[in-house]
Amino acid sequence: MTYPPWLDDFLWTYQNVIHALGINGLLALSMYVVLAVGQLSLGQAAFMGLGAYSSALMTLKLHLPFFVVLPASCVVPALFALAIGVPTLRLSGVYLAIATIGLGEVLRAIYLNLDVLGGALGLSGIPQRTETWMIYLLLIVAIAVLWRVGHSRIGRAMEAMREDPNAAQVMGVNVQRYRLGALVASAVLAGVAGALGAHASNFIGPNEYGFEPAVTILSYALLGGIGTPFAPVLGAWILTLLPEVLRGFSDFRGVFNGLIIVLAVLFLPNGLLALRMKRRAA
Amino acid sequence: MTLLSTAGLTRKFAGLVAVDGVDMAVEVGSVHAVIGPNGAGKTTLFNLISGLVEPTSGSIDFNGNDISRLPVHARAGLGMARSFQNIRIFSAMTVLENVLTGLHSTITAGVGAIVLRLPGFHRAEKTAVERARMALELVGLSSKSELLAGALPYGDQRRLEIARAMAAHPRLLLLDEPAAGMNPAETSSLAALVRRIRDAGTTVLLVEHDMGFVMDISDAVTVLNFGRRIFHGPPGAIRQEPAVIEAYLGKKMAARLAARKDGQKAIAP
Amino acid sequence: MTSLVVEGLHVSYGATEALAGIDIRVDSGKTVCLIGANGAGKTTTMRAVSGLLRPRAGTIRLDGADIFGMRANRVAALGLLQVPEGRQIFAELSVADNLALGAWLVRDDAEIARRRDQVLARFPRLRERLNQLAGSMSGGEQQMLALGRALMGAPKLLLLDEPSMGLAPLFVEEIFSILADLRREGTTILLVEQNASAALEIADYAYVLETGRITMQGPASEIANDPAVIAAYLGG
Amino acid sequence: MLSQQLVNGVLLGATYALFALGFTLMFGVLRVINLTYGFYFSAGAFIALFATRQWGFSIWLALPLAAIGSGLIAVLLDWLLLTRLRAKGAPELASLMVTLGAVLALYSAMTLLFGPDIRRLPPDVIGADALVFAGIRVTQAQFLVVGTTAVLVLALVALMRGTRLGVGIRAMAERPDAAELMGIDTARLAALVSFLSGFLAGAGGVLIGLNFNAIQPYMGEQMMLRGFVVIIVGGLGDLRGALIAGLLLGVIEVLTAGYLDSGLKEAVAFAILVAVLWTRPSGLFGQAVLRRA
Amino acid sequence: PVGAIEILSGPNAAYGTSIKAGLDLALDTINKKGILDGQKIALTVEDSAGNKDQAINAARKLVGRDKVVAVIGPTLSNEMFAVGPVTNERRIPTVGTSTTANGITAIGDYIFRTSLPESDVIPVTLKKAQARGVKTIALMYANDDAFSKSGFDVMKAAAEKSGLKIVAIESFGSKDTDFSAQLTKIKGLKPDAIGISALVEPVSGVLLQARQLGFGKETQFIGGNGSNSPKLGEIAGAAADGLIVGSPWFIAKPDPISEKFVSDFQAKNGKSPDQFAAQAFDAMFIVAAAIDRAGAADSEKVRDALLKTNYSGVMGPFTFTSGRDPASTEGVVVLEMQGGKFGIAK
Ligand SMILES: Nc1ncnc2c1ncn2[C@@H]1O[C@H](COP(=O)(O)OP(=O)(O)OP(=O)(O)O)[C@@H](O)[C@H]1O
Ligand SMILES: Nc1ncnc2c1ncn2[C@@H]1O[C@H](COP(=O)(O)OP(=O)(O)OP(=O)(O)O)[C@@H](O)[C@H]1O
Ligand SMILES: [Mg+2]
Ligand SMILES: [Mg+2]
Repeated sequence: MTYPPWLDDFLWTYQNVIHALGINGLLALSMYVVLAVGQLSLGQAAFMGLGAYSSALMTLKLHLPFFVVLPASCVVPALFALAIGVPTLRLSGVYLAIATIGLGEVLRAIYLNLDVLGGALGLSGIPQRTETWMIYLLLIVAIAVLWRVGHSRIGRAMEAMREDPNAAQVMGVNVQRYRLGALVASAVLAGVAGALGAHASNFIGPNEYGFEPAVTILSYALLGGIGTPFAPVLGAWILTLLPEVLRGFSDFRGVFNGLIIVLAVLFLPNGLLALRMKRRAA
Repeated sequence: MTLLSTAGLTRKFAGLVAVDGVDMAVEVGSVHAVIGPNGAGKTTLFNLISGLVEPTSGSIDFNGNDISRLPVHARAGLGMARSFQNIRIFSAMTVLENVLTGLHSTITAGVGAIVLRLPGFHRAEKTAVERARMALELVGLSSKSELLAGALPYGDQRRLEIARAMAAHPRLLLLDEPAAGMNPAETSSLAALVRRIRDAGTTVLLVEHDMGFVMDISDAVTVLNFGRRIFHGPPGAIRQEPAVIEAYLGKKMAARLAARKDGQKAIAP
Repeated sequence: MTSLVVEGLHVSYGATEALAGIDIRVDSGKTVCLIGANGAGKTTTMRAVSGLLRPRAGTIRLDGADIFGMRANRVAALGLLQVPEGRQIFAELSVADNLALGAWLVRDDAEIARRRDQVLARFPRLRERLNQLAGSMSGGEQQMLALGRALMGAPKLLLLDEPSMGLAPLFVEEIFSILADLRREGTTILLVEQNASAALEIADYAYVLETGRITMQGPASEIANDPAVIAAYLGG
Repeated sequence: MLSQQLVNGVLLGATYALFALGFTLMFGVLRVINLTYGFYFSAGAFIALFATRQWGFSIWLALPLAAIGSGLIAVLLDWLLLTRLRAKGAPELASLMVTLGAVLALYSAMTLLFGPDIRRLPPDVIGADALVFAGIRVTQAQFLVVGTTAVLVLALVALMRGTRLGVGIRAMAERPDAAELMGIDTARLAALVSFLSGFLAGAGGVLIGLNFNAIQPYMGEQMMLRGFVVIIVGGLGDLRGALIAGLLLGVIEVLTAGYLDSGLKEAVAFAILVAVLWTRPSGLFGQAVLRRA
Repeated sequence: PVGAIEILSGPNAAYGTSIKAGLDLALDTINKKGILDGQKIALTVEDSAGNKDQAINAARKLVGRDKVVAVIGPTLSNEMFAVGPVTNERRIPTVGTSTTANGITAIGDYIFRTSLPESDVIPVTLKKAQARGVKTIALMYANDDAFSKSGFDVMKAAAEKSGLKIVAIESFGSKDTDFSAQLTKIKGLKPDAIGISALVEPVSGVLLQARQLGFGKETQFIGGNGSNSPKLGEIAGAAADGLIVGSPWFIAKPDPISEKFVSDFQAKNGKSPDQFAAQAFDAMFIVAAAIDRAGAADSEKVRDALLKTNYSGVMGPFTFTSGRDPASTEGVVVLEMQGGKFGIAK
């Protein structure tokens, strides 16, 4: 493809930002899926890490082509979600959040201690295989699927169990299964996002998937809102762009960034896009 | 024919026996009332039947299956629905959506059909919406179907609970104090509704303290006291039953029940 | 001795107007009853008076003092206590703690103990369950607790939102005899009840509320015999 | 060596517990995931740093000053950030988000003001020598941490369980509206809890800063992960739970590092804590929230 | 124009801030007389906040929008692994001043560094320790950052090579404040020396706690590159006394260029420079000189000029190897902490 030089330059300069917007959008959706069933997970970063590491290894060690690696990248996180999902289904709210953080930290320790995974040095030299269109195609598909699921009995069941799981069960909602399903779906989304991220930037390290990124991913969904799948994506975009837009403030960047978030939440506590879906088709 | 029966059903809470060896049989097509003093174990009995509380011992048979260990949602799948004494509607959802949630197990579209918007999906949703609207119509909430449920006044929230539970035409409908918070006029229209539900083929098991209401609509009455069954029989018989008068009705109420003309609120002292 | 005067009270929830300017007087020592269908605005009236809701316009005076827009805790400190609709007991606290909270504004320990004994004598079930978590009590038991909790504060003016709801017939009798006692002791009462005939029997005066407006008022005995009221609210 | 390691574990655990006390009070009682807590911790340490370095105060004066200062900061921030949300009846997680933004701004501002470097309290504010009992070494700062933690736990338990005030606080946490109806001034009570929690954080910041000789704007942030784990495993709002979970975490970390592999200390500690949650889904002392049908 | 990417905000801002101060000081001097016939260098310093994505964004902005001819930084080795391929792709010479991990310059032909890799420094330090009679050693390192981990790898290899007996290897997190378990364990093994590879904060913590746990003068503490900072003395005080560390530079270096640097730095910033500032100071000069020699602000020419660097600065004489690492290890001296300050170890 040929672009005029100014566009080419622009795209090159902002390539990483453009990638990050899409990838973080996917992460925000992965958080959304969990929040939508009334659970609070801080394991999204860990799922992303599993996707990133497993896909990077497939590329670096097995030399698999990317069209195999990308779909395969969600396998490990999904299996992991299943494995932890079954026992942690008993937990809810902050208790689940802590359990998932704990598991994330355990994974981090594994990355740090296993030599194949590069330890603290991480994995570098990952070839750039991610194309912008892949990210955005997946993002659009994910939004569309979640939108449609939201407008169905599943969406209603999810909202109902978010408010009152016991009452939802009495309505015939298999709460356990939905919770598990949501966790696995979120792991798939996060895993794919991790693989895309790993193949967009040459390098991954264990600290990219710890506690702080987990909180950041949560904040995408909280800032945007969880009424519709667009809301968390919007939240992700704003939180990704803010630090870049504020570069000009140099030393005061962090202060402004924080203040903007504070004001946004104070004025729109239900998220920037607080609209809720009408959960009724036609 | 019995639809639901319990045998030796018992539930203890830290030293307190809330339900104590209750044997009960609910006939298909009947309206069966459970009454008893506050704290007698009526709601706990409902919780046991719907699965929100596990029995300490005893068994529950529903339509020929032992359901005592079945998960809550599976019981709903078998055709059981209930309302709650302490209202538990989904207050952030609209009235219509609340009722649609009650229809959850009757909508069969799977994830594939939902995502691909296959015809089956549209059909299922359409029927569900129709049924939901019908249920709302019956309880008189049609005009409020798009309001957020949390904004409804108390009495309407109760009606919504009932609509949500009956929308799926369950085999068995459990109503926990459906008339609480309704005035006598509203109560009698509720009685008419319950009769209609029964006539449409749903068996109704209900708890209620409004004795006029109970006498009006029930085919059989079970009285609990301290978790134990102290009476079972036709409603007309309770006003003569000394144990029931002593524990629950009081002499005045018993006299009033004996003297009442039908349809009159019987509760005033 | 306490009186309540409400004039021109308007309350809206967003765009919907729940109360369209109502006037209510509760004279000192009297029991006044408010009846109306579901959604008429009875609870809204109660919440606006006790300070849980901020009305849009109107005046609310307690013993002549303006309490419009005052926060609920300050209204309570003036002796106006409310038994809220739906019980609103503190589910995660014990029965004993719930009762203690009812006497939050009372400083004198002996006085608290005396009132507690009174309440427990009225509701022996509560005495049996002092250490049980309130949320695990049955619906009727919670209703008793809600009323007991309000009595702990020795209100001068008591707002009751459907106090007999969910109570067994024997207890309904008990509740109404308590209200009669309170009236005799001089407590001013504003009562909302679906069990209107019983309420009208003990009340001095009554208002009928329909979709946010007072449509009828008069001495309770007159209202009780009004054919329209009988048809609509008493089940005749 | 085992005995020294056990003591090490208890000492480390005491710092976790000390950090967690105010946090569990705020989180468990006010039901707000308030991330500014870590900032109060840092703020306390910096106030003490200034009091001792610039004004030459003794630690016995600097400590209460820092605690009160942090308490006041907590009240101010609570008022600025959370009262509005509470009044609007905003969802619980909105408070998490608003405090997330706030800490970002606050830490950045603090770094701008004081610089990012690690500092320490003047070495002479407290004796540096370790006390030796039967070969086990404990420093005076460590004694201070353990002693303070013990005293605070006792005092707080007494306050929350035994007094009207404690009952009022718990009532407010559950149903602010009904609490107002009882005559409880919920705004004032919330401010009081904020103050207490900030007070505890500030004191913790000073003592832990003293103990580890490391005061730095982000020191609170770095305790947050452990703090979360401790209060949740202990059971939200449960002070005994926070103490026990803190000690447990400290001892497990130290024993793993001492006898297994120091690289695995977090992994083992977290795995065990997750296992605790599996067996007790509401934490060691937490009770499931009651909601009857 | 020249760009720099450093950590200026967030928990690791201490390093970036120090580097930026070094760069700014150098720039003052350079721009006083200018390069390429009196032109001034415009230095744009971007913040990475220690975050990979932000570091990449910063690099892309510097290269794509600001059209810089060279990039200095980023601060952490981890960041360089992400940023290096980006700048390398656009053939922009990138000079790390603090990235000591292995494999940095292997990222690509345009990646340089002026910091001596640990592998050049640590053997010198260990030799000194052996001369003092050290035979057994325990190693401690922060296992969660690339700098410390790769320093440890080098230390371990060097110790094995020089015949020291490694009695224990213990790790910790770079944000940890408690090291008592590891130290207690090591104490039981009674090694002659303890080698620590970590940033200065945890090293200070280790030393302070070691003293509390009763380690005395008989144990020789050996630091890696991270320990080489005046902050060690400020934080750990007397507890750090006796620690030795190899360094291409130290604050009391008896050399006129260095002394002037130290006093200028103190005058401008009100505090003493650390090695990060010193390395950055030199790197700025090296880059400026390369641009000057290249004769034009052209990144290809600048790269070639960089390779031919022959410069004498604060750190001493400096040239690049063909692998774009510093060539000379001559300047390495072993320092010892005494009374909170580094001096030449005797
Ligand atoms: N989870 C629990 N823990 C302890 N006690 C409980 C629990 N659930 C119910 N109880 C007790 O069991 C008894 C029966 O309660 P239940 O709610 O079944 O009564 P009920 O018959 O429905 O009364 P009401 O008419 O007042 O609603 C009550 O005394 C109640 O306090
Ligand atoms: N939170 C709310 N948001 C929006 N509308 C509300 C809200 N609460 C009440 N309303 C509306 O205000 C009107 C009056 O409600 P209110 O609860 O006062 O009725 P009520 O007379 O107490 O009824 P009930 O007898 O059922 O308790 C109703 O139309 C109701 O829908
Ligand atoms: Mg009940
Ligand atoms: Mg009402």
